[in-house]
Amino acid sequence: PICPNRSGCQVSLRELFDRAIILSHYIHSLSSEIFQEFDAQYSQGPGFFTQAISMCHTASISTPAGKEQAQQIQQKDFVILVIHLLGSWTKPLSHLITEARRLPKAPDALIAKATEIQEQNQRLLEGLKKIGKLVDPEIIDNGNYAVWLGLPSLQSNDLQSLLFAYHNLFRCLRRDTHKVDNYLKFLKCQIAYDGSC
Amino acid sequence: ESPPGKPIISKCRSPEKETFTCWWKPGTNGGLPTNYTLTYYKEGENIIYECPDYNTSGPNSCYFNKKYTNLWTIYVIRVNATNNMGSNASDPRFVDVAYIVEPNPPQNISLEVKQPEDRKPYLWIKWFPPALVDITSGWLILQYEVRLKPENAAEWEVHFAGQQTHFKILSLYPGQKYFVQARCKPDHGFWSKWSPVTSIEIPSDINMSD
Amino acid sequence: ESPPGKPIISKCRSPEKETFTCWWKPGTNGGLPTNYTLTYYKEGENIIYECPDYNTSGPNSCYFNKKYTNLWTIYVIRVNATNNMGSNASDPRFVDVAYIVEPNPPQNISLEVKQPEDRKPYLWIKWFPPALVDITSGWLILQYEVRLKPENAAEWEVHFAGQQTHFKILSLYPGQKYFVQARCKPDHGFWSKWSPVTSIEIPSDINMSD
Repeated sequence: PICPNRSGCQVSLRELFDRAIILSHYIHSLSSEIFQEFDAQYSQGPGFFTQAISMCHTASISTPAGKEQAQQIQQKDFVILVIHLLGSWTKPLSHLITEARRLPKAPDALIAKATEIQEQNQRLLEGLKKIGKLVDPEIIDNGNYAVWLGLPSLQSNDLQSLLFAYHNLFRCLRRDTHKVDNYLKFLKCQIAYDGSC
Repeated sequence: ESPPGKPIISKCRSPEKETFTCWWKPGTNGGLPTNYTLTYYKEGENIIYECPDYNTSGPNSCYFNKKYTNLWTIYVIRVNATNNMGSNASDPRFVDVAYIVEPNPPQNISLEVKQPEDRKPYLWIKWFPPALVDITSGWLILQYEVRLKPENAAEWEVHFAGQQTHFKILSLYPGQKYFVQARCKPDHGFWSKWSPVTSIEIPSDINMSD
Repeated sequence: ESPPGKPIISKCRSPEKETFTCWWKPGTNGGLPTNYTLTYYKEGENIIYECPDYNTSGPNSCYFNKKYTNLWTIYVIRVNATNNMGSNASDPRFVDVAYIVEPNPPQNISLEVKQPEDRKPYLWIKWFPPALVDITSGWLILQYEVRLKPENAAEWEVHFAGQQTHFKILSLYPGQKYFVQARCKPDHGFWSKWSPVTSIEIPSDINMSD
């Protein structure tokens, strides 16, 4: 029997990264769409949501602000960081999917897209853990995710507070999925292409 | 009466990189009722699983739906034949879903002769990706080929269209009937079959010179 | 004489996801020498900073170099106009640096008609990424589009080239002069402007049919 790829019977690190990046790119595109669609559907005038900006629950995960900072981080720590960032969205997304039915104007398209993001996130998380094992066997996902305490705000009876909560959640989702996508594309070049794609 | 012959895993195919099916050819049955099971493990694990669905893809097959299809690992698959006299296992088959993609053909091919004022007429060919394939996520990127030939010609003229779902044919014979087909292929993987033939008659009065 | 008019922050842009610049349009100066300062604070902080560099990007601009650029935070930016009669501040501009990336156009486009023995001739287009952009680290990933049209044609024919820095055009009109341009876009961001036009004349004697 011939193994599909010559490097032995496993999917190569380069291929794992390529597949992960297809998913991370897609997840971020969906997250951007859901953020814009929510804004278009629920904003009540220009600047309505600017007062909604507040800290993301993942702010506790320190992430590199630019390329030079990214180049200072150990690859193993960077992979763990990405796993934690992505893993921190499992809980909020599943609650969002259940609670979003409360939103006015039948947000079925929104819920469908959030469900697709949740599914792809889980798929990507599985892949990142596989990548982690190949990068450094010591990398284990200890489930040390950022704590999310936003459920009560998704159940608020005050419409403005409810809309502000969802807006900020979608804004943070867009930002964090962009971070994951950006970091994976960077890590692929650093790890699987020896620093130069 | 004897133990069964060695089965052979003949083909594994994924139509859209989300699910896949493996088929096998039974060996001799040793003159006895013989039972077949497909078992597999995933590289990096040592749990042995059994085929989740022996029916969806027909006889002597195992279908792995989305839930059972893992994008990150290689499946090591065997088929085991067993009868009262003993059993016999196939050679292992190594499967990475990204490398066994053979899509269905493109669909809904449409043909039109366009006659722009400022340029020569051309045949405009358009088609759609195969059904049930998600190409928006970027997970499956399809490339296309079209081929055409005049009705009585022996040979096809083949054109690679990249990821586009349309193509422009410049050199045409007025009054001729043309047959057209399209097929597609993922970045890693196999060409689909050619789509059914579509045909068009080029008007005799079109002016092919400048 | 009167206080200055209200300035407007007209554009903020990052060319390579590492630095960014904001430009503003002054309001009326009230007939007096008017001074402009740009101040900002970052999401989740309440420290007010002043623009670190008013010069690098030319008049009425503020340049944030790598040290001052955080890709993942919102900058709330205002421009303040002040003269002896008073001052006037612009509306705040919320800048999410990750979403203002607009690269410069690709450079050094080269065109060549290739005539391989066994296949049809084609136009080979090649280009380089914009200057001063690091695309090897993976921090910024660019995708490209090329467009071309015969000299007198009204419409451009646009082709998506993905991350490649070359493209092959198959259907060509012999003897025709073609104009070609390229542009680029980060994976999540805005298209650059089109590059300057490059042109090529397709030899009249090339044989386009098989």
